[in-house]
Amino acid sequence: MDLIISLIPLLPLAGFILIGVLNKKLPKGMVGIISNTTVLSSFIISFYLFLSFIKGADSYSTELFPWINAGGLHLGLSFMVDHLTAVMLLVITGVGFLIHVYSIGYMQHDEDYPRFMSYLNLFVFFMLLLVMGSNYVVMFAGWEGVGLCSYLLIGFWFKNTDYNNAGRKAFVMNRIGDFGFLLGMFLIYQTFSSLDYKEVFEAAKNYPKGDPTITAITLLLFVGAVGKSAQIPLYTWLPDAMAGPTPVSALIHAATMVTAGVYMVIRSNVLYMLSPFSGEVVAFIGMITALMAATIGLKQNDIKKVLAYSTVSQLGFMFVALGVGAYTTGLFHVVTHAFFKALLFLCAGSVIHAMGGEQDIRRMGGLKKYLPVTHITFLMGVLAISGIPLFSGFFSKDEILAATWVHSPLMFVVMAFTSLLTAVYMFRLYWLTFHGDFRGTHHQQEHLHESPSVMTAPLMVLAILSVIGGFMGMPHWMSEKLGVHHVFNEFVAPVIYSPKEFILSHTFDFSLLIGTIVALAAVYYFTRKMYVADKVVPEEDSETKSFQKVLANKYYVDEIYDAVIRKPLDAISEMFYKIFDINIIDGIVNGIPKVTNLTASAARMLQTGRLGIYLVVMVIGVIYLFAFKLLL
Amino acid sequence: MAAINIDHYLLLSAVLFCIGVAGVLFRRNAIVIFMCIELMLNSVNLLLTSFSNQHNDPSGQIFVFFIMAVAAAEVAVGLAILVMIYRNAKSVDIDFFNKLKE
Amino acid sequence: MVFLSIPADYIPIAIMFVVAIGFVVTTIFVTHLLGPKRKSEIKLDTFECGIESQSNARLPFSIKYFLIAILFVLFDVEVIFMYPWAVNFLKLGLTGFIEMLLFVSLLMVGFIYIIRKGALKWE
Amino acid sequence: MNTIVILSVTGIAAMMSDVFKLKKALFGLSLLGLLIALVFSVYDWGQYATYFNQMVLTDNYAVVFTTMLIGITFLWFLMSKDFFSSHSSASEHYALILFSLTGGVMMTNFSDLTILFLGLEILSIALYILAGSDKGNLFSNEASLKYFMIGSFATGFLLFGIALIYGATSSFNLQEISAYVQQHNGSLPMYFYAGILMILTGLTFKVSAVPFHFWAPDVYDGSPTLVTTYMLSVVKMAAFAALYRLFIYCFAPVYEFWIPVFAIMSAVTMLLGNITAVYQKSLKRMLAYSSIAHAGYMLMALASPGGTSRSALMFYLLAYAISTLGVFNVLYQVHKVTGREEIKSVKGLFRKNPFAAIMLTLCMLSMAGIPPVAGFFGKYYMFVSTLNGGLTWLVLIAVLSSLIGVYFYFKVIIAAFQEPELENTAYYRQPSDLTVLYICGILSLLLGILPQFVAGLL
Repeated sequence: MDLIISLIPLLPLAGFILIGVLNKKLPKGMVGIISNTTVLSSFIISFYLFLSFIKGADSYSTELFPWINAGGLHLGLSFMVDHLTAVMLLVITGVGFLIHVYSIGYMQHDEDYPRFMSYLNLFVFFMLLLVMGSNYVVMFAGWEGVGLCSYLLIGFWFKNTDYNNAGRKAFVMNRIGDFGFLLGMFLIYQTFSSLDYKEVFEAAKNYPKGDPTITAITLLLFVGAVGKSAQIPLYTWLPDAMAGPTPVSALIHAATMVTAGVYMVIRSNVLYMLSPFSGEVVAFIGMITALMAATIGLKQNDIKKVLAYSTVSQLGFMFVALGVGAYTTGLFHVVTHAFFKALLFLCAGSVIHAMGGEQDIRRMGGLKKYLPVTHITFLMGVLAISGIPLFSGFFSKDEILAATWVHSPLMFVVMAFTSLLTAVYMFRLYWLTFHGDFRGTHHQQEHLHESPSVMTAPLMVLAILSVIGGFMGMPHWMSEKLGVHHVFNEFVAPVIYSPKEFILSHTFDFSLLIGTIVALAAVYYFTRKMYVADKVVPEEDSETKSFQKVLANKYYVDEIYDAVIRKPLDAISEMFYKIFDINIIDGIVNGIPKVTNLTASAARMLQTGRLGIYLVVMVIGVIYLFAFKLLL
Repeated sequence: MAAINIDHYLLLSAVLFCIGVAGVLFRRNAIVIFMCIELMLNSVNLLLTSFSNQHNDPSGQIFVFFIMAVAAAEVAVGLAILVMIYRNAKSVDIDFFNKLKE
Repeated sequence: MVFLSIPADYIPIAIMFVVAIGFVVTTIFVTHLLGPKRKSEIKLDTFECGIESQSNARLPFSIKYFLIAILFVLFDVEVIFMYPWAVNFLKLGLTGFIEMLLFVSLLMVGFIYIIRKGALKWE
Repeated sequence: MNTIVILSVTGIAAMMSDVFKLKKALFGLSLLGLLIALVFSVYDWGQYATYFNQMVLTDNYAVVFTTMLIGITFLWFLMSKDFFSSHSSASEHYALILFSLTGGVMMTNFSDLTILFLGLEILSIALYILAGSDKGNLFSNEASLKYFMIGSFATGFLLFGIALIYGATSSFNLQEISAYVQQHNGSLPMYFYAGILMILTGLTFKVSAVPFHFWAPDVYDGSPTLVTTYMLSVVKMAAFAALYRLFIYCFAPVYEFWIPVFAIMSAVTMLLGNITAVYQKSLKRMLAYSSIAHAGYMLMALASPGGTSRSALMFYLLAYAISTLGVFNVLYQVHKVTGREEIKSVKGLFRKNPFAAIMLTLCMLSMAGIPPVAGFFGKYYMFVSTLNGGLTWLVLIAVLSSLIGVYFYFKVIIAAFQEPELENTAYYRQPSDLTVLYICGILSLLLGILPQFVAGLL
């Protein structure tokens, strides 16, 4: 049994090698079969493990071989599966598999189809390595691996230089994060003289709460998480990462890469528990990110960009949960988010597919009748992410809000507002894309078609999951009524060190529920009114006047809505996007190489190519050497 | 007259060595530089012989033989390189050669 | 070990210097004294003969000289390794002899290489 | 010792093969000689023997490094078959390479300063010639002149240092010296320490550590590509083996004296090397600078001697040499076809030969030190042993500078995956031209997956 778990990552790896080596010699069908079966079989194994956990298994671990043996540090390339890992495995392999299936349809006609599938497999492999490692070094290997893969996949269409740059940007940003992670690792090693989870956490439990070393470690690790999970200030690579093919975006955003940071924090929850300060930092960064990304999402007109910013925002939610200590809740949101975000991206993909590569929602509209399946499934996704009661998103978000309320009401207000914004921009996206009348070219209109079943099937599966997925973690009042417990929390509880309880008065829960329903209803009504009834189309970047046209036939309420909510939000959104996002962050990122270049040109001044100078400098060096020793 | 002990030899060879170094630094003609390097080596030879005399231990002088042999080999190679360069560049001024830089 | 220096140690050197200088000086003087003095027109004329010099005395000489010089240096220097061997010839005995033979044969190989490469051919 | 003899005999045979009109046999003969030498050196494993009245010492340290040197040279030969056979004086070049290898082996086996000196000179003098082996090319001439001048200059320092050490301890033998130092520690004359510094100068020049690195970029850039490859892989390895052996076996008792020197040197070296490499357009020159940076990382082993630094150094050198061979194999083929050596001239490699591109990526990742490739563990071991040495600040600098490194190593990877600029680029005439690249890529990966098997040796 313990050995079987090593199959989970190795199968996709085998798939990668097979496809990667044979590359174009394989028939396309074969490629699809190999890549899919490998992931599917690791999903089956993971599911089997999952069942055994439900039956009450504790944890499996296996060591393939001793890996590192240096300075009293003994680490093996060893895997470990506990409850936390089991959940992640299901998400990665499950959603990953669906995305693989989808990719068959989506990438079929790309000349580099085999390369793409092999990369996908590799990506899955590294992600599995990341979550299955039983020590930080293995995790780091996977960590770097997904970074590399994302770079390869974002820059997949390497003919386009912008894509390459986007890929490089992603990589550089991740490296900045990895730097923190690496330092954190070294600090852990120096403190606990081990990097193995078990040993580290056991040793950590003897430390006092708020121990400065632990705080330093957790903060450094969090820097890594910020890079990988696209939080402020290292998040801009994620929207740029839209350059890659849509399935990749789905994979990066839903199943694999960005959840790595969240996973890492949950994995190290023992350490974070010990350092309340780091917790505060995590929560704060998460909150700011969630709010800012949501506001930016309001103004994006690229279907994928909107989803990208919503991902950033949702990740912010997760980190808020982790920050306030609701680790299981955070993980819960990871799972539900994986469902509906994958769904949304794949739907977007099928829309783009139908529109012949068009991504601007201002050119879409009224796709409802052309893409019935996509429409329905997309709607499910929207409902789920906006937290409509009884849809999966509702449960996880509800929990997060509850947790924040317990932690600090102020934070609760911000997060509640943010989740409202989520609903706003998601509905805006939905209406603009699927309702109203078609705004694209005739040429596009003629070619509109529903995607093949190989693409729609995964959509349906994901749609169902996004609808019912939430019931594994029902809020207290509901579970009491039905006599079912919070299955999810109970399942994950073993890996959490002294889990906190976030039980609220039922009245609060209900009021929250009612509030949600009312607010969402309002959002639904206004957005619908605006984008469908009044056919408001976001103004072209060039023309500014059209905004007044919008105001022309408005009800009184609409004007209030405009004045009070929409205009300020637009302003903020604009500001964040224009100033913060573009100038500052990108400035910093592009600045780093510039600085290095300058230093380099300074350094090479010495390299005059004149032998005489070299000899002189050499002797000066010797003199300095002697002087240095004499002075000491 | 004062006793001449090992320190004098040490000083002498050190001075010789420094003269060699100075020559290497301040001359531009490759052949002259080369001679200065030989001077450095010879100062080392002097030092070794005096030390071996001090220690009553012949190995120092044997080492000198090795240095001489190696120096001869270096001379051969060095002159060969210089001839090759003179053929191509018609110059043995070391500052003439600064094509490789940055 | 300290090198004591008593003036007496330097007496031989001093004497040598004296002798050398004395010899030079005396020879110069003596020639002047002994030589007969006859003065005549022809003798006092500036003496001219030979052909006008053609060009700069620094002719680029053949690379062959240079090559041979280098080779000479190499083989010449190798001989120094024979001194310590010669000094303890008896003490080193047969093994020493064989080792030296090995050494020389290696030099020999180098020599054969040179000849076969035609480094010593003059044309 | 057998290894040394066999190698030199092979060298002489290679040299004579031309005059006896056996040029055909040259290549096979050299490979055969290398293989035999390899066998003998491995055969010495686990023994502790001294030869030439305690002048040569064969222990596991020596065996491991000797084997690595010969193995790398073997790969190098495979990679540079056509280069020398096309050349008029092929046999001389083979002979010189073999001689310099002999010198390198002596530098790993020495237990007497005489042998160190002789090995260093045998290694260097052969290389002075090889650097200029492209006679007509002014760059090659310049490289050889610079290398020769600075090399012999540094030799002067080394010798003066040796003389001073001899004067202080009245011996050239490592064991005797260290014993003497142990005894009279504290009462040693001033010029003993001066001697250490002089020797340090002479040897750190060879490993191109700042501030004695200036020759390196020019020489590496100017020399024929394959000679550069040899210098970067084999020569660096030998030099470091000698440096480490000398200071750990001989000057260990006074380590407080020289550790700070190495620590500072290593920090400056890695920073300067990496930063300057960013600027370079030419792939060859970029690699030259990166080699300086790597020398900085390797110097960490001397900054934190003892413990696991030995195996760390060994592993790092191996990983570095392998990836270097791989990258230079590509560079050499590209140069042969396009005549250019810029980073952008590897563009389209993926189009032409995806497998090669992936292997190149592996080698580059190994250089950049990204898991799961060998280079990562080289750095990792190095960092851990340095941490145990208590030099946290040095590790911090190292991690930072390796971040800079990633930036320019990825320039190459990106180029390899981009579209070719010139359409006629055929980056390899026959597939066998990139064999070494494949071997190196796979080796780096294997070392990355199973580092323990190699790192456990020392």
